[in-house]
Amino acid sequence: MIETLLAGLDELLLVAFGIGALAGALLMIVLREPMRVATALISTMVFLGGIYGLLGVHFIAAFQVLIYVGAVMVFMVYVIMMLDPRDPAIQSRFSRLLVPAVIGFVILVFVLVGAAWQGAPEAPAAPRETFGLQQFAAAFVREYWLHFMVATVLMEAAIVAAVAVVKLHRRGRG
Amino acid sequence: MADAVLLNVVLYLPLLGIALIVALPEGDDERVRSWSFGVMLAQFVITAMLYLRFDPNVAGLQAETNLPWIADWGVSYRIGLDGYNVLLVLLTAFLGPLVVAGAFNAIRRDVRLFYAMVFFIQFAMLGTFVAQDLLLFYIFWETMLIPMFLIIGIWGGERRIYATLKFVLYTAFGSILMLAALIYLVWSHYQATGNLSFALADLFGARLTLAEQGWLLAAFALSFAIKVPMVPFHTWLPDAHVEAPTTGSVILAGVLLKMGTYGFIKLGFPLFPQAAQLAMPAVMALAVVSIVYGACLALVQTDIKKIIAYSSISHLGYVMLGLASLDLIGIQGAIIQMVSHGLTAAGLFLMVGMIYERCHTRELAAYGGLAKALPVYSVFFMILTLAAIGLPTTSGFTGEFLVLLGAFNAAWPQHLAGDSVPLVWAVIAVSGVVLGAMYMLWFAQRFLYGTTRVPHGPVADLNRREKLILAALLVPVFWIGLAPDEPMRKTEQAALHFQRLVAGAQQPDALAAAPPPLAQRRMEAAR
Amino acid sequence: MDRVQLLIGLSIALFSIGLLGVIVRRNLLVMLMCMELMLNGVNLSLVTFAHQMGEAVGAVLVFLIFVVATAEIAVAIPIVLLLVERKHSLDIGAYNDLKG
Amino acid sequence: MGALTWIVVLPLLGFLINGLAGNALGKRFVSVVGCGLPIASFLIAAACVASLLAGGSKPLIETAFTWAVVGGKSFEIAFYLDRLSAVMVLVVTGVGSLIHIYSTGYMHDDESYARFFAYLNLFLFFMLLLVLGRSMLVLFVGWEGVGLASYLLIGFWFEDPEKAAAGKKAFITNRIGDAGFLLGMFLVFFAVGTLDMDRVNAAFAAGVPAGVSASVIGVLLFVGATGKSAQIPLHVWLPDAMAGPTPVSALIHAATMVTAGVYLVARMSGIYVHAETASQVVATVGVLTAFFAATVALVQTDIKRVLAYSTVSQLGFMFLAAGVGAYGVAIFHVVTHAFFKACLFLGAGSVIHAMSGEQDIRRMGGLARKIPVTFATFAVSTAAIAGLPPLSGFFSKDEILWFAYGSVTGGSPWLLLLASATALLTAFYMFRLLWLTFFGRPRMDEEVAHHIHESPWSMTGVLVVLALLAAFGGFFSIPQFLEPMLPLPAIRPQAQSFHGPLVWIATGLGVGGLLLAAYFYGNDAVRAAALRPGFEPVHRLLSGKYYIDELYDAVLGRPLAWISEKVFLRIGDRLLIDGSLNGLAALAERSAGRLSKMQTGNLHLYLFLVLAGLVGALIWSWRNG
Amino acid sequence: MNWSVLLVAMAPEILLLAGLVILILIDTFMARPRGLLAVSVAAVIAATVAAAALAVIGYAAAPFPGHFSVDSSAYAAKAIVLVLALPALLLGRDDFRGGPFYSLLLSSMVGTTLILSADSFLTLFLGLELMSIPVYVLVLLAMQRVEATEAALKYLILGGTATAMLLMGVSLLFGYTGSLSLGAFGSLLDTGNPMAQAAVVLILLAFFLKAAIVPFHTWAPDAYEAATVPVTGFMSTVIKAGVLLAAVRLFGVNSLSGRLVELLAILSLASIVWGNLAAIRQTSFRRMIAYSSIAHAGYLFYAFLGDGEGRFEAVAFYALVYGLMNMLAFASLPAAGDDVERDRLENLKGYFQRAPFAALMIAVAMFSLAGIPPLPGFVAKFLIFRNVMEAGYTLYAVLGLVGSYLGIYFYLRVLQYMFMSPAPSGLKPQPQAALALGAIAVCLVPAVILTVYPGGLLRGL
Repeated sequence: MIETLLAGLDELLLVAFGIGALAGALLMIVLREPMRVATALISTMVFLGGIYGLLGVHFIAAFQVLIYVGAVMVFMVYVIMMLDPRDPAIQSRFSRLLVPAVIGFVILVFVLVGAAWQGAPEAPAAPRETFGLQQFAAAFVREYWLHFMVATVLMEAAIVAAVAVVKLHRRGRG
Repeated sequence: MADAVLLNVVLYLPLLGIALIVALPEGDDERVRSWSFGVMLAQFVITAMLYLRFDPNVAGLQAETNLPWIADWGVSYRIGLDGYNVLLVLLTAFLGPLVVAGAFNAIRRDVRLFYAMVFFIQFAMLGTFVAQDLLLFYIFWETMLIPMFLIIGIWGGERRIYATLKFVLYTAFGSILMLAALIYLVWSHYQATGNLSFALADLFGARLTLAEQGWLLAAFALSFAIKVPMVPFHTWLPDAHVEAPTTGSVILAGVLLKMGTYGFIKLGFPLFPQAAQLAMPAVMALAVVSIVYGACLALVQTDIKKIIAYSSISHLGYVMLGLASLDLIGIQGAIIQMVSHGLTAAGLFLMVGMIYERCHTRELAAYGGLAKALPVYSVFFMILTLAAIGLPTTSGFTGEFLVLLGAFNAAWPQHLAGDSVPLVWAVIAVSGVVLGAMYMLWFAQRFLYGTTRVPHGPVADLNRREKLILAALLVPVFWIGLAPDEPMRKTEQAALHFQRLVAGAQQPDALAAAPPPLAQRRMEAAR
Repeated sequence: MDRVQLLIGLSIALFSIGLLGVIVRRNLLVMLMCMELMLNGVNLSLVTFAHQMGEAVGAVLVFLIFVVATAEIAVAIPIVLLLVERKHSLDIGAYNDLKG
Repeated sequence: MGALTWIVVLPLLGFLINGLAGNALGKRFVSVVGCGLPIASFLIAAACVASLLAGGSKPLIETAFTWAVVGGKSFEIAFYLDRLSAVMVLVVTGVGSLIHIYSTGYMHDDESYARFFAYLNLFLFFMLLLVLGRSMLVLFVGWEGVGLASYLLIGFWFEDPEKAAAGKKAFITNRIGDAGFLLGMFLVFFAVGTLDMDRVNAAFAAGVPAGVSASVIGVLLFVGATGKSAQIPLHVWLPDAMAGPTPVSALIHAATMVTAGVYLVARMSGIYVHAETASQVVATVGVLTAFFAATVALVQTDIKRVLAYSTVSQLGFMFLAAGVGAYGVAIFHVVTHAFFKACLFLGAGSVIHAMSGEQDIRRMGGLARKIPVTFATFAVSTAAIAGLPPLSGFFSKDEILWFAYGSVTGGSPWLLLLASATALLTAFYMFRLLWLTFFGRPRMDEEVAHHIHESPWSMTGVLVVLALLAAFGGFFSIPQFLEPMLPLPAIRPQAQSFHGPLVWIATGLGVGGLLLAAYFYGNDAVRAAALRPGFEPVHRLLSGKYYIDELYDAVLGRPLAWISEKVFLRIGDRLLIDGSLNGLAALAERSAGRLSKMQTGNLHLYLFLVLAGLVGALIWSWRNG
Repeated sequence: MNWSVLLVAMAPEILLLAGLVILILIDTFMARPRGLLAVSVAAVIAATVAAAALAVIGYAAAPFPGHFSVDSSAYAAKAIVLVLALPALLLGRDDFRGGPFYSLLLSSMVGTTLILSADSFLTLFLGLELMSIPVYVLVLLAMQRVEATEAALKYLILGGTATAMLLMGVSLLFGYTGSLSLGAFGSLLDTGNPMAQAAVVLILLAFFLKAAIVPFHTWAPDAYEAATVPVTGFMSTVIKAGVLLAAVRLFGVNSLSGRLVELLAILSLASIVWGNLAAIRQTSFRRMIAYSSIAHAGYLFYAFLGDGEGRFEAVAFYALVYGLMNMLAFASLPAAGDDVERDRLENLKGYFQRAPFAALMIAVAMFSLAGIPPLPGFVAKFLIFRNVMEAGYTLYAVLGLVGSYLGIYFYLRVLQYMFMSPAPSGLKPQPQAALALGAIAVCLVPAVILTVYPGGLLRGL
């Protein structure tokens, strides 16, 4: 009884989070101020994190919140504040391609969703036991440490790149 | 064996020549000229030896080299002499030294590059003639574009850019389709026989449906017809000739145009005999149209080079007529006519170049009475003109006579059988003889006779170098005119081979067993 | 109409919205954020599938996507700064010197 | 190398020597070579003929070399001497040599003396090829070769565009004929498989081969003949050909080359005997040409043109004879005509020489006393051509008239009628020429008159020899000589009795012409002048040569030029072909511009293209699920 | 996990990484960084040699089963991209004084080599990113002109979009098959299932975008023009080759069918025509090359119509030849003058008078790119269309050839400028720098060998 209720609640939350995420995304399109857009994005991300949590992959949820919201978006927000978002140069929010783009967007959603729903294989009777952090970490060191390594190289490259660009700033200034 | 080595030597001497003149110090043009001449001369001597050693009674290849080249696709480096190419190789090697010598005065800019390009095109042309592998042939065939593009484009006249682009784009278009066709041919041959090979010997008699043959022949024929050129694919020729430097015109008229007809006789028709048979009436018609059309246009030109250019179109029409007749005499005549035109047209262009060096104009109206001012020049010019209009005892006569005789010989029985169209064409072609006389004599009269008009005159008559060049050129003209027997022996086997392949092939009800065309397989694959 | 389908639909929607945003928004920073949104959409579907069939690998990919996304932003932001420094505008419409 | 070959080759040597080294060698040497070699070949020819006759007239055959072998069919360069070619070769070398000698005097002061002799020898070489060739191929080589030689000699003084043009006209007109000849030759080759004329005749003697008709061949060959022998409709070149030096006119355009057509027909008689229609065509064309040319000759005022038209007319006679099957007679007339016409031309040359270049007979007159030898010889030849007995012309012409009427193969009264009329006209205009030139009051101006002088012996001597031949040439009865190989046709029964009267008619015609001319042109041609106004239109028509040149120009020349220029060049090449190509090029250019405009540099557009591509691709791939 | 196997199998990557590490160390610890060029060149050469050697001996191993495996063809592919990277390195010094250039280039190379032996989308995705991200920066790094930044941003955003598309596709694929191995992709090619279709299409289009196929080509002209010569060279040769070879690996030996074929053929054809036409009007050399590279991408993807076996051979050979020729042209360009000036086509007028050798080299490159025999470009093109024809798509082959015909004109135009037009006044003859000559040699020697005896390499592939 209570379980079913909880299960129902579970579903309900999922839907709610989904709607929240969607709303946030849509807001991103319509809001003018970059800062507000950023907030919308953050909310979307948080909602997604919530969904991940509901799905039981808690550590992904954690990463979502930590890395995205914690790192990326903070960085973004910082930049936005730094760059004086009220940019006089931007007369209007939208590009001239608004209408065709929206049409294309609608079709795209239609087609992709249609494809995904139609073509989705019968959900296999896979054990719903969701893997937790430790299996994940184990898998990482066992199987995926190549990617781990590459990821570090990539980070390194990114840092080098970013630094190089920043240096260019100095050159530009000085 | 020794011959094979010699043939390779002949083929690669030009590259050696390039290496030599590149090695020479900057600005030492005199040495560049003399060395180039030397190399060309050596090449001619060796080729002559090969020619003499060529055994007219052997049907197949001689002096053959056959090495795997791109083994995975059955492409082999296969070259050799046969009746088809032996005369043309000789012609090419013979014109080489004359071309080089002819340019001594004319070319003053970028001399080293110029002679390098001359060598390069010599290499490509010889390669095209001796190649016995389809892909090898195609590679050499296309390679000719590069040096010609530069020769016309760099040392040409006012509108050289336009002319050279026109030349390259025209020819390249034909070759593109030819490439598609040859891939298809080889692949379907592989499908049918399981033998992946580009060797011509294997591809003769590849089993194709008539439809396939038709398409492939069309593709090949287009590129060859453009090179010949046959009306209506000819408009690049006058521009190219007019704008090209003398050397360019000489190479173009002397050898390059033969590529087209050679392609027809060596590949185009023999590879697709059944289709060729059905196409022959059309070919004949086009050939005769070219004869008349070219002649008529030559009649109304005011630019000396254009007159000769259009006359080339007319003369090569005879070659095609001879081939289309499928009569042994006609085929032999066609081969002889190729060589003959190579000699006379080359000579005429050389002479135009000589007068141009002196008078700096190609306007016919500007000239007159040269016979008085430049007697020696006029004599040579007259002889070449007469050779061009096929006066007996000159090579032109041998070619035209045999071609017409062959065409008529082939046409008359059809006429008796009730189909008089070929006869009509043959008769019109014979009347082309008159047109030829008309424009050439009209030209000679305006040019040599009448009151003397020499722009920038008075000018010196031919110097020793020029006299020697022309004299050398006249030797084969009269040789072929007076005693064509010897050269014709060498080509007879090839002519027979051609006739057997094309005329001998029976129509395709015998081909029922041929594999389904690739087009169908594509449909299935798409389905 | 089970949750998986819903979530996939959602993820596709997010992805498409992101794409739409990149196309229609003029503000550079907003465009960047929209790219992030696309990646989030992808993540959602990956996680969903991974959860559905209990395959860890999907999650691994998600993790890697985090990394890459971060890296891209890390590279993108300085470039944007550089641009703004030259033209004092965040409007992408202002940046069309290269054409033809 | 056999004797026959030598006959042919010697003149060629002359050509080479004089042509290559002539100017260096000096006039004397040139003359020696130029005349010596022809004379030598004349002597050899005479010897050969002698041996021919000694050998029971079994033809001599000499193969020089094989020209080509194609598929077992071999083309050989061989020489062939039988009675027919014997006659021709003697005439050619004989008269040829005489004219060479004459030329040493006539061309003495020309600066390109050596070139002249070189050309003459070249002509002789080709002419001998023509008459001695065994194969039609060799004959054709000679055929075209003489055409070349005449082209070069007509245009000998090429600075004058008129003359150069005349040469060109001659060559091209001949080429038209040659095209026909070629076709005929091809047909023969197809029928018989060889071009050796003796074989061909033999084959046809056995009956016409399958697949061909003798008449077609005959007509085609005759087309060639009309070109070479200036018959209607290809006669137009001969009068203009008078632009050449006079000895050339004598040698090429009177004595030898122009008769090649007749020789061809006679040589191919084996075919013509099977060719009813063709023979009729030959006869008809011949007689018409004869009459037409004679009428034109009536009003010409240029001494050489009168002779030229008379040549055309006489050639017409020859073809008439050949057409009715009397080939021997035709050849007979060839020979006699060679004598008197050569003499006439050379005489005319001598006159022109004396008149320092003047050719218009209206400015002559009274020369008889000033240049007696020339006058005498000229008079004799005139009488000969007019057919006054017992001069050579009388015999040949009489025979022609006789067979034109009597031959079973195509002889008919109207042929006789036209022929006789022509004969009358011939006599008339020839004597008119004689009178205007040699009698009456001198009409030339003073210093010309002052310069008039008899020609050197080298010329007059030749004139005398030729005059003698013209006088007595009729006594070699060529027809009988040729009988064994060219039998004369039988006589229609109803004509049998007519031979006697015809002789008188013929004589009468000649005398009548003489008297008429004397009447009208005697005493300074006052009567002719009086007659003139009445005949004004006719006169204009005749002196306009029936405006045939103008006709050809309007019907053939200008249309050809127009089509080539306007249709082929403007529309065909420039508009259609190049136009479409340039159009395509322009199209490529324009689309290139469009495409690079699409690259606006706007990132939004780029991204939108991505979206569009994505959607498009998805839908596309989804269409078939 | 067997370490020796790992060391041998990943030798190229490891060598590159080693070079990378050394570079970074130098960069960080030396006040005046020196020897960067030497180190990076050494690393690349070592990696090349290693890859080539391993390819020749036909070494094969799977150090990370299901994620990373190597065999001779993989090594051959790596050798090809590494060889192409060499000239770019050599040319780089004048434009990029200092460190980041080399380290970024090397890290990009690591990514490139990775994707060439990826077995799972994880590796592929990481490799692609590692390949691309440094290049975004390389585009603007030289800072020769203002627009470079703009170009970099465009490239980055479109690249990011491509990544997103790829990932979307991958996730759908994951959802359909439950695995992330490349093999899974191959198995999806001919299922009619819409989801699978969508996945395939998304992934394919991502590759199209990276390889600049119409209509996803738009970034290429801008990026190529704005970037300096070495980077343009790198993008147009190494990156393109990497992407294409990775695509070959992705498609494996499965032959395409149905809609996919048409999609591929149509888009490739479109880019052939579009690229060749749009190149006609260009006034900037690099922009022209960009369009030509779009066309060449079209040819390269054409090869995928062919049956699986010939595909790798064709693409590898073509990519190598095309890359060599592009690099040859870039290396022979006039060196002096500011970037914009250098880039103008007009600047090549009368180039033969100023620098005959360089002009001839460019001529060789142009003729080869135009696919005119005897230069290797022809053999490459022949190989591709032969495959298409053999698969039975005669019509497509003919259309493609005709499209390639359109390209001849603008290549000839370059020659016309160099040889047939008078030099603009005020341009002095300038000898090529030693490094440039080195780069030329690196391109020329293999090119000559391929011209004389293409059979050799083809047997190897």
